[in-house]
Amino acid sequence: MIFDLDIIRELISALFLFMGSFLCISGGVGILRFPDFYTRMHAVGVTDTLAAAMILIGLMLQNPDGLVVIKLSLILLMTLFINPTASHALAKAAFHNGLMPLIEKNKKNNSLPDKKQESEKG
Amino acid sequence: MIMGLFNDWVVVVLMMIGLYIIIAHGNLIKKIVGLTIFQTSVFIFYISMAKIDGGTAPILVDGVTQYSNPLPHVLILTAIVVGIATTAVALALIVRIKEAYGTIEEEEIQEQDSQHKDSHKLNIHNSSEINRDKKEC
Amino acid sequence: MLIAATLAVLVVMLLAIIRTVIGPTLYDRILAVNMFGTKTILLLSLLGFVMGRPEFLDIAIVYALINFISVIAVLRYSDSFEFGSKTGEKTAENRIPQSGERLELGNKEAE
Amino acid sequence: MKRGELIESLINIVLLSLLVGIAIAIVCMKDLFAVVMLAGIYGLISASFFVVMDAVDVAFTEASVGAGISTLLMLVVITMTGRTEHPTRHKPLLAIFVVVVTGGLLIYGTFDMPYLGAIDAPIHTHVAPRYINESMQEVGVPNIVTAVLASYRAFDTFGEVVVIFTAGIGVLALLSVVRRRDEDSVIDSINDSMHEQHLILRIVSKMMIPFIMLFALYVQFHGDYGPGGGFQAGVIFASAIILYVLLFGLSTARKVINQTLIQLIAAFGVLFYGCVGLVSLLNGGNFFDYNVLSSDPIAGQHLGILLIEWGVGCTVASVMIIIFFNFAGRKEFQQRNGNLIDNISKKNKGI
Amino acid sequence: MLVHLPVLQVIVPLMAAPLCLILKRVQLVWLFTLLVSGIAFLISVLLLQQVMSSGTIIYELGGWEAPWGIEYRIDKLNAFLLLIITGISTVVLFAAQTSIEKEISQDKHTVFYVLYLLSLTGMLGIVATGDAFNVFVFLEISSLSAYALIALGKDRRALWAAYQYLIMGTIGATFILIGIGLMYQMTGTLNMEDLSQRLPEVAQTRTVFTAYAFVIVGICLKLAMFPLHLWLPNAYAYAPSIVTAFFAATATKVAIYLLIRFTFSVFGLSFSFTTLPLQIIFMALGMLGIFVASTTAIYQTNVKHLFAYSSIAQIGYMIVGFSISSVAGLTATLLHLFNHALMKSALFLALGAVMYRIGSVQLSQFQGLGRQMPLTMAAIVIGGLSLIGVPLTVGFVSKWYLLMALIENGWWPLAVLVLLGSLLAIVYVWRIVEMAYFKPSLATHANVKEAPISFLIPIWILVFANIYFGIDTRLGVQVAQAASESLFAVSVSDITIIEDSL
Repeated sequence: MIFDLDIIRELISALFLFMGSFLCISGGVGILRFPDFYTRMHAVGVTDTLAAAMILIGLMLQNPDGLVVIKLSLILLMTLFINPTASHALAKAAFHNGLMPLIEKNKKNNSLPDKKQESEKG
Repeated sequence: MIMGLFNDWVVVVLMMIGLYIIIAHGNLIKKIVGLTIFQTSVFIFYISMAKIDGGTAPILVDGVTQYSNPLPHVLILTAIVVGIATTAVALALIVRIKEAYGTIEEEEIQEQDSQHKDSHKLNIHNSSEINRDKKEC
Repeated sequence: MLIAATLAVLVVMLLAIIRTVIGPTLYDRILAVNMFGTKTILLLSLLGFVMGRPEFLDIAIVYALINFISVIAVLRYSDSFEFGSKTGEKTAENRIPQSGERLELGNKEAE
Repeated sequence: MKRGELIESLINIVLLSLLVGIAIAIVCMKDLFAVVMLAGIYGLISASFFVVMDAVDVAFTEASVGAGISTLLMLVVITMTGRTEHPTRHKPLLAIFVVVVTGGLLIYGTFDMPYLGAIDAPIHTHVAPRYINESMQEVGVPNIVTAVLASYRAFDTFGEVVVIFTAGIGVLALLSVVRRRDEDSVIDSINDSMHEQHLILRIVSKMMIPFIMLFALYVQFHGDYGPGGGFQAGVIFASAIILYVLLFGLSTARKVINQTLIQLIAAFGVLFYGCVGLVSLLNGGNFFDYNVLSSDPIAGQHLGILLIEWGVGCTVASVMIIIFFNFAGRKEFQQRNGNLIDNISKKNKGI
Repeated sequence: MLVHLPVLQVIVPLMAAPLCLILKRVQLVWLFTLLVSGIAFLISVLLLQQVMSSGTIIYELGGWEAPWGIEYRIDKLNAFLLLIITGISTVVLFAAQTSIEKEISQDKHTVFYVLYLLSLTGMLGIVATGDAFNVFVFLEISSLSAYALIALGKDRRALWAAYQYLIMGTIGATFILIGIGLMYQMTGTLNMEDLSQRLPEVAQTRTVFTAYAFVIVGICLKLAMFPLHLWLPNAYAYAPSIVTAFFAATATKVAIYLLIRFTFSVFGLSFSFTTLPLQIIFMALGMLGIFVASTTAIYQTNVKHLFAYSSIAQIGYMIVGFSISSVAGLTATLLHLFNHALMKSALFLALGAVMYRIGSVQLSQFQGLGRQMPLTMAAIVIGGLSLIGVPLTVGFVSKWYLLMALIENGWWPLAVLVLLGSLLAIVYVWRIVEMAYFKPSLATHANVKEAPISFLIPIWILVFANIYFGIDTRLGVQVAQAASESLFAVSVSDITIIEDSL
């Protein structure tokens, strides 16, 4: 019975880790491929926290004993607090300082570097 | 052999890059970044040598007999502190140089100095002096 | 699975570094560094498990804190760069990265 | 076991390659802001590398120092000095010559080195075995690094504390500004921007600050059993204060933290560390011989390590605060005297 | 308490530094610093006595025996060095309060003394320790405080000089760190004594060769040996006068000490002078240094610059003596180390007095000062004579020993070159004399008076020391000879060990 529980735990943990890794990579691709700051921010801000949470939960399941789980949940808690705050502050600062999002009408004057980069990547 | 000495070779490459930045670049802050890279390469060298196959971090736990060598770790802890101390003093100097010369490019500073070389007047830069000037203004 | 996750994190770290290098705006770099910090936290947590000594998570906690502080510091001081106003910002942002960009892209390819 | 080692060496190679890549990128970048950001990442990766190499204490320090404090200081400095590097590059030939000679010499030297992880390397057979095998009996601390750092080589650590103290005094000598009372109101207006813009940030940070301080205390006391110790705790504590400064402005922070007091604490930390040595001197032992501090040698060692870690923590925290306050204060001073300094630099350029 | 003297030597100034910060009152801090430096001097006298009578003192810090803990190992060589450093420091401090009043803004006086003490601590620590890594730590203490002290200079070029020194100094220190790391990797120990016993086993490896090269290059950067000297002139010229007087007399001496310690004690004579063509390299660089630096000194318009270049030339003499690698040569180096400390501190203190009175040390400003500041100028002249090596001054003694050592090896041409180098010194000293005594006074200096008494006392103490040790050569020669003989004895025993193992 205990043996079975261990296998199930391992399986769930692996599932969480897999999802976390997938989210990680999608965020990474997003930050590289998206055309302007705000879309990149979107890619990272959304996936980053969730990916971190997934992986950390996966790790907790790996080793469910005292101190390690506490520390992991501490990290999780902090990630949950800090990441959205940082993203929020960053987006706000960027907007406040006049970085315009890339929308059709100001594509011409704002996104020169991005477009060039896109074409170079080709 | 390639695996056995890989770390050492990376250390050498990092050291060369750091040294190159220090010597070839004229920007004072860039030089400090180069210095950091240079010092970090030495840290990596020490830490790599402490590693032992099948060993683990030198914090005693039951059932483990093979630990990495703790002595280089101790030395590098000290060296890191020395590194940050040097960086802090260097950055403070840079701030003052910027105030006194108006630039942080090596060439421009030397140019200014060579122009001033024969002047007998001191180039006073102390903060208290600035304060005094301000009062006079 | 642990190992796969570790490798995934490493790959994402590489992507984040590339974004830091190519910019182009200040905020892209900050974003990439922030993301890099999060990934480092994950990497450290994972490494503990991979290497069989998971009790060293303190380092990951410190990273989380430091990461937060450096993002705030960057935001705090990003106001001080020479593009405080709306108009100035745009020109500064578009001008500065462009000059260095060709080099950096070449560098990325070298990697 | 075999597979684990393979993975370790794979991660090792990847991290080192990343380091080289970042270093090359730093050479090529002209935007100093990007350079500083990359330097921060460089610190983070090297710290991860230290974890792979089993050096958890070093990783801890590198995380808080290399990626945290030094990046922060560089950031403050580039706001004062401008963020682009001029594209002039002089004497690259000399540089390449020096670099190639030193690099070549080192490569030449590597060929007789023991390989990575070799069990029979001299360093694993000569001095270190005693630390690993005997420290539990002789010092009684599970973290061998702490045992070596605080007991076997306590004098080195004393030197380290003095180095950081020297840096604090040096920065004080270079950057300290004589302030007048009436200047505070002007400063407030400069500092306000952060207040109004980022309400959420402020609230979250306010929640974080006590937690960070608590964590610093945990690191301070847990240093005997896990990675950490006085130095790391000091840096973490200082970073909590720095966070406060960043959010609420320097003048508010000055009201909370008395500058003179901080300097006294820095001095006190060094003195305290030294006094532990002097006490053991008076008790008939050698300098830093903790065995004589208590009737039981192990208890004496524990006491000695505890006390000196406190000395280290005090000095490091206050010196970090001194350094940051002086940098930030200098920036503020420049902003106030902005016109004046512009004039000076114009004058210099004109001459 | 006598047992603890080695550690007290370093700890007393070290603990005094933070205490200064607490004392706050500038006058008090100065007196306290003076007192502490005096105590350190007394300790070093006692130590020298002990060492001369009963041999090497070993002090285990923390009670851990040597290769595991750090040990202080005081033999004749470092006892001699400790005496020089603390002695000069104490004498120079007499003038400190007056001098910095004009050169450093009021709010930084306390900080100045703290840094001064830290710098002193660093140097003493380097000299006293028997642990290779501990050398690095204390090297950084002394260097960091040196950077800050130099940057306190009034001229803005002081900042740039300090920055350049910082870069060079840090590269040097990091090179030493790499060298120590390589040595550690091959032997597994950091203790110098232990290293010297374990290095011969691996002496043939390329790694040890590299380690040796890195340590030597690192030390030479700190030493400002000829091709690596570029940081020194500006650093000395723009630092506050007291700082210059202190560093010119001690900082490079400490580096020379390290060079001797590593080549003779750690690596051993046979290794040092056979694996690398060190003798020829050092001989050539030393000679080149003497000539290039002396010639450059002649063309300087700033007197501090002039004497800074002269310092580089004098380092050249020490290097030449060192490269002879005989007892006589090493004795000459050690003697010159002592003597040069005496003359340069006297000269730079006198310059400090000039700086105090007329606010500049440009050569053109020296016109007619011989009449207005007779005592100060007389001190400069006597110091200059000593620099040239005129009989009855200390400079003569060390040059004499150097010539003897060269002749003993049959290197006549080199002896002639050394004499020629001294002729160059006559030229640059003469330029000052001419300016001070044979030109009319400047109108702007009409009411320049003799330097204050707080300057004259230390200057003349040093000048009298210059003359006294030039006539009564026993103390210096005895100690230097004993020290170099003991170093060679150790190295020779090394050779026998190698021969046995072969």
